Amino acid sequence: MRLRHVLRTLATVLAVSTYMAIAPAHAATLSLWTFWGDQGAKRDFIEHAVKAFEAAHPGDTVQVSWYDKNSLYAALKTALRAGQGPDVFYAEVDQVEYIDNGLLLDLSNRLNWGDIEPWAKQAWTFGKGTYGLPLEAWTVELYYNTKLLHELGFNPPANHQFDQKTFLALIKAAHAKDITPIALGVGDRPYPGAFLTEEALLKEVGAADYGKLMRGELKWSDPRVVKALTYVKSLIDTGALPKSFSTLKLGESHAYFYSKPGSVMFLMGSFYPSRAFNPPNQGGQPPDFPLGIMQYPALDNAACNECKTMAVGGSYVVNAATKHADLAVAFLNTMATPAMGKLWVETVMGQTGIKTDMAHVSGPHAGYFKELAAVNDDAKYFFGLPSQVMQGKRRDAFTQIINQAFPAGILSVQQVVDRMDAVQ
Amino acid sequence: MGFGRPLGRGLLIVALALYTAFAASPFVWVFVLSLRTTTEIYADPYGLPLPPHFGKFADAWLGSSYDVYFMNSVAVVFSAVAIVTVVGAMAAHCLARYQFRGNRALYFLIFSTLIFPPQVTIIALFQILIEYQLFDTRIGLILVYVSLQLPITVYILESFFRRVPSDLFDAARIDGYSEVVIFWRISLPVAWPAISTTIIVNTILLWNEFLFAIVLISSDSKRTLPIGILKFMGDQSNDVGMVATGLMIAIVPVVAIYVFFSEKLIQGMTAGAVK
Amino acid sequence: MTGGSVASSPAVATSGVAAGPIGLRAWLRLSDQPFGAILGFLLPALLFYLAFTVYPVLLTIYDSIFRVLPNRPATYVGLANYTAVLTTDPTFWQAVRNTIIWASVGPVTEISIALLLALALYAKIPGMRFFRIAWFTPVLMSYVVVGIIWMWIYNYDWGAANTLLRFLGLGQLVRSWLGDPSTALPSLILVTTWMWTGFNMVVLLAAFHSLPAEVLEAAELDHCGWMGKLWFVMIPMVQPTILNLAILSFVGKMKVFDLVWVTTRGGPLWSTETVSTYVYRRAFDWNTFDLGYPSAIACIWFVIVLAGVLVLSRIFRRHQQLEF
Amino acid sequence: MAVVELIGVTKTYPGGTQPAVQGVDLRIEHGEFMVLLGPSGCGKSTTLRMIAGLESITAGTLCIDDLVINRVPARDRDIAMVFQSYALYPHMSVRDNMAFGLRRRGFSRPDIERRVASVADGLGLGPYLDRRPFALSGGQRQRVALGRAIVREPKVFLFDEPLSNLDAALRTSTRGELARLHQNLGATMIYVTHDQVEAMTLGDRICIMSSGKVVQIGRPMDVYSRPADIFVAGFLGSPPMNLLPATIEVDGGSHAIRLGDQRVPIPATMPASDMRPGPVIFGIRPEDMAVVTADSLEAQVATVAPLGAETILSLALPGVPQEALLRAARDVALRPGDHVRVACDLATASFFDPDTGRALSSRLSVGA
Repeated sequence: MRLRHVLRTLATVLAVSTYMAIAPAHAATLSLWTFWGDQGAKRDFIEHAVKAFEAAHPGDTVQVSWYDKNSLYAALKTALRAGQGPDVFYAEVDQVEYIDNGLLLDLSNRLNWGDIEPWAKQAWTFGKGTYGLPLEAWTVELYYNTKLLHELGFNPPANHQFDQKTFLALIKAAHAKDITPIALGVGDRPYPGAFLTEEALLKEVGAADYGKLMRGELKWSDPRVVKALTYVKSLIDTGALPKSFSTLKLGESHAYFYSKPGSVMFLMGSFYPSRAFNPPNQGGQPPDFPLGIMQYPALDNAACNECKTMAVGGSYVVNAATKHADLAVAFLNTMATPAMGKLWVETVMGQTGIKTDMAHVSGPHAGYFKELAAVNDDAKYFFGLPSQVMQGKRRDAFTQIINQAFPAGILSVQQVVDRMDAVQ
Repeated sequence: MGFGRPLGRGLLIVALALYTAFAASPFVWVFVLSLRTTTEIYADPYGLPLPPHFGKFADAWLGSSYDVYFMNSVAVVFSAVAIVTVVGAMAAHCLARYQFRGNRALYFLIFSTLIFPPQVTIIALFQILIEYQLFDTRIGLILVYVSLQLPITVYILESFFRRVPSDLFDAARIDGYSEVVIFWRISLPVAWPAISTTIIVNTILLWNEFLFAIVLISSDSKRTLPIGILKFMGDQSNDVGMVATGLMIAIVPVVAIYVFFSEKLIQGMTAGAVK
Repeated sequence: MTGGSVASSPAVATSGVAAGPIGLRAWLRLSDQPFGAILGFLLPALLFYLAFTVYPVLLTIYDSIFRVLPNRPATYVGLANYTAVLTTDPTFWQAVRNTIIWASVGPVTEISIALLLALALYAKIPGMRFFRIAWFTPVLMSYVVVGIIWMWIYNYDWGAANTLLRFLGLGQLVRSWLGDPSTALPSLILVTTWMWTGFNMVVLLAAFHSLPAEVLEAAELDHCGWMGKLWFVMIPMVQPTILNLAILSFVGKMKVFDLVWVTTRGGPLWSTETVSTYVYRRAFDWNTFDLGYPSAIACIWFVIVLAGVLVLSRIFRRHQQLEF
Repeated sequence: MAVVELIGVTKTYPGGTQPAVQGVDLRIEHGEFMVLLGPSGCGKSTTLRMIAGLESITAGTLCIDDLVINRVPARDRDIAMVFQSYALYPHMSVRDNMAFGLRRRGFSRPDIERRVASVADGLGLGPYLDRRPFALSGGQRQRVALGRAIVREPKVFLFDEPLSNLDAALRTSTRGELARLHQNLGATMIYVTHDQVEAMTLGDRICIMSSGKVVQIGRPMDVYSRPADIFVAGFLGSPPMNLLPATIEVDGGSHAIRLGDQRVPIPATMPASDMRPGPVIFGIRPEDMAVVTADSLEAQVATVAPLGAETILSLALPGVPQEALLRAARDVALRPGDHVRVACDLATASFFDPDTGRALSSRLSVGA
């Protein structure tokens, strides 16, 4: 490419003439790019970890840049490609493209794995390498407003799980009273809309076949899949979800549930407290909000009604291009201790991939955490969200169809099956 | 004129008023929202700002690194506009003033870049800036902005320089000045009306630029205002009142420029389209 | 006399005027022109142009026949990216369809409304300056700001659009405007119309005002009524302006990115995906890092836009106009 | 101090087939006021711009004081030029306009001040020194342009139609000022115009150009009375010289001019012996014809155009395809259709070769 070289030379002349080299003079400043800036408890946790790290490594500092999630991903996608980016950053396990392209440091021999739950480690293991500190873990939960539920004349059974007929009746009753049954929105996230469908599919076909379905080894035209979809469709057609579902953002959907206009239930990850337990003037729930937790309804003749999704959420990884690999790993290890795990559970009010004694949680929201534990007492977990298991076009299709279009009521069961099988 | 009849005239005014409401009310609304708290807004989205919370502007400015984004925008936009003005004026002066083979071809080539879809260059620019270690630097963004606004600048200035009588340059040559000094001491001052127009237009367009800013800058500390607003939106999308305040802060400089230079700005933005 | 510059000996005085390589000078027909000055004036712009426009375009074409991933050399794939885009990528065609709809509907609505408004203003409505400023303002805002404002306007629960409909007793029309694939694209087109109509109107108004008064007076003498004057005199005379505006608007819509990215990110169900957002998504927001495939999309799109421009320049030539 | 000499100067524009200026030979003596006169497009402005250094010279030699300056850039030629459009710098005050050229030449600040002030006073521009050009009247702008040239005290002044943007009255008075200026400065001046009145009144010599070539160079009255060809004859004078097709007839020893159906005998006192018989173009200026009472050409009045100071008659001569113009007194009492008799002052008449248009050497004036 002669021309390319000529042009490149010309461009270099121009670029170099204006470029002033800014050498990385500071030898011991770790850069950290992370989400969670607007979630008080998690932010406090990270800042606590930073302080602990800085105390243990005098002279070294951590510079934290707080991003919102989409901006963070956009910034990382370009910065990492450019061979730049922060030393440590927030990632989730669905971002295998980082690993495929060698952008993450293999932590398998570096991190203090003894204090990490094996299933959480497994989530970050790809081939021979393990790449992330699975800090956050969460389950898909069905939160509800106990007061509203009572007013509608329903009470959850002892096992916290309605059967599918009662649940449909509940939806109908709420809808008849012009109360949105389930708050949910997909305005800025590619996964919450899919909760409604994926939990039904998981229960209906069981964890093993569910995994096959996600990996493209089981057809969506399977009768069990169609049966589950048909039930979900009946919920959707009854008006289970907000009219503004398609544009409702994650943060907005929280407020939709507990402040305005209010809904009976809220299908959300167990990271719910990270927003809801913020002070009310920062978008948190009212102090006296009657929060309850129940299980996603049991489907008739389903393979595994105790099955539910557990996912590794926000994790921290190390940039393969970092100049401070050891320091970066040391920072992760600062978080990978049972004490920090306990702090996480107590303050964030959610699960973690760090081994922690969950029985001794205390603090103002201890009651919430006890209820969460009780609901999940005999649960069987499927680890991973569909979007974490799927890749490429199938993931894009899943996001558009199962996360958006189907719950929005745009597609029939048959269309869903056809479209999903088309990309298998 | 045929609109003399009172009825027709009345209808016309009503129609115009309706359109004006359509055009202007979103801004009025956001302005009102920017002075109210989110709690007030949720209670009544269309209420009046009573009492107005002017303190929100300080909160938005200090609480969300808005000052950083704002100063980044100022630095990037002003540098880019300064460079593109000088470089563009030089090229326009040359294309308008000297006859040589390829003059028109070159002009048309630069001019035709106006219609290039940016996606044709964005990916490669990303790679190129990495190659030159200019990715995620304000200098890199400035250089890209200069090349982005070069065609429109050359276009507006060339048509102006073309109307400057060549006798003026000949007189300066006879007065003993070299071509460079003539450009500096005659062309630039004489073309000041057109140059100020391009400065205003380029400032507004770059102030609002989004695509290149989001691709070519990744560090939070180097981002410009449009990206900053978006971050605001992502982090605090519940806090409608605060987002509205953030929007107003972004709008104010543009509105200020508009208020001061409205005629010139309209001239500049409409340059070439009238004929 | 002050001239010390000319020596008294009968020598031939030479300096400056004709430096530069003779062959290039001759080719450029530069006999009278100072070569050095021309080069000096053009060089910075040319360097910018070559480095940040020509080189990127060529590099994009080059990339499009490779698979370009980080941390490894690009692998040559021939035309595979092109065949994939053209044959197995329905999203691309959806994006092309949306973009072309936008680029064809946008100019028509903007300019026809603008034409009506400009005519109204031409009839010397009181408060003209105020109207003009109010109508021009939207175009000054960034798409990010506009996008956020209109997301609120289209908000299902408390947005102005639904509130107005409920107020007017048209509750059955209330919907999630950006959430419904059938209304999302039209809703966004309305936003660009809102933004650009005022601009078009101001330009048209200027064009009307620059019409020679004699022509209108002549039309008056010919007993043309107001409507007659409008159809047979004014609109034909501003036709070049209308054409320029149409092209400007067309090209602007072919580039739309910010508005979509801020509001719908291309959803729901790809109903607002434009070529710009799709290229961006594939290049910078996709779960592969490949830059070859999006480069191929960009190249194909470049050809489509180029074809459109050639068609438009045909129209240009017919109208003896070479300005946009 | 400054002699400007053009030797075979030719200008061909790039891509042009026909030279814009072809082989101009012209020597302008020191202190001379030379007027380049011709219709638009004749190459006179191009010639001037070549002298100024604003256009390159394709072929030939341009000398000032015997130094070849073909390749000396304009800024080093020590020439001042007054443009038709004045070319005042719109962003500078009158003072700065005038001082601009001096600054480049390294004059001291007080020196510049002094020079500008003195020239401005001389031109009556003193009160306007701090104004911008747009705040001046046309005449004032013209003076600024003049002042800008004068203040430089150049070797050579060039004027490119400097008066054509002024109204008639101002033009006349400025013309007078220019003449005085030339007398006072005694500098070499080259003046381009298409206005023959300016050429006649201002020029020491006139150089008439047509189609890129010099047609005639000479003192104004010489050129007027002895045009070198029918172009000059038709260009100079208002109304211009009558150019009528005629035939020289020789009958025995006596010569006569046949004009249509009539003959004009050439008196024996006039030296016509070298005139050969055959077709010629007979040129006679309107003021050299007169309405008489007897014994001359018969004609019919076609139109009567009273101009105030005089009346121009347009006459149809029998058998002559075009009408002849006659400059008569203002009180002439004739109406269209009247038959008159006219006489020609043959001593002032010119004869041209009908094929080449060049003047025939023969003249009828006594003692020629």
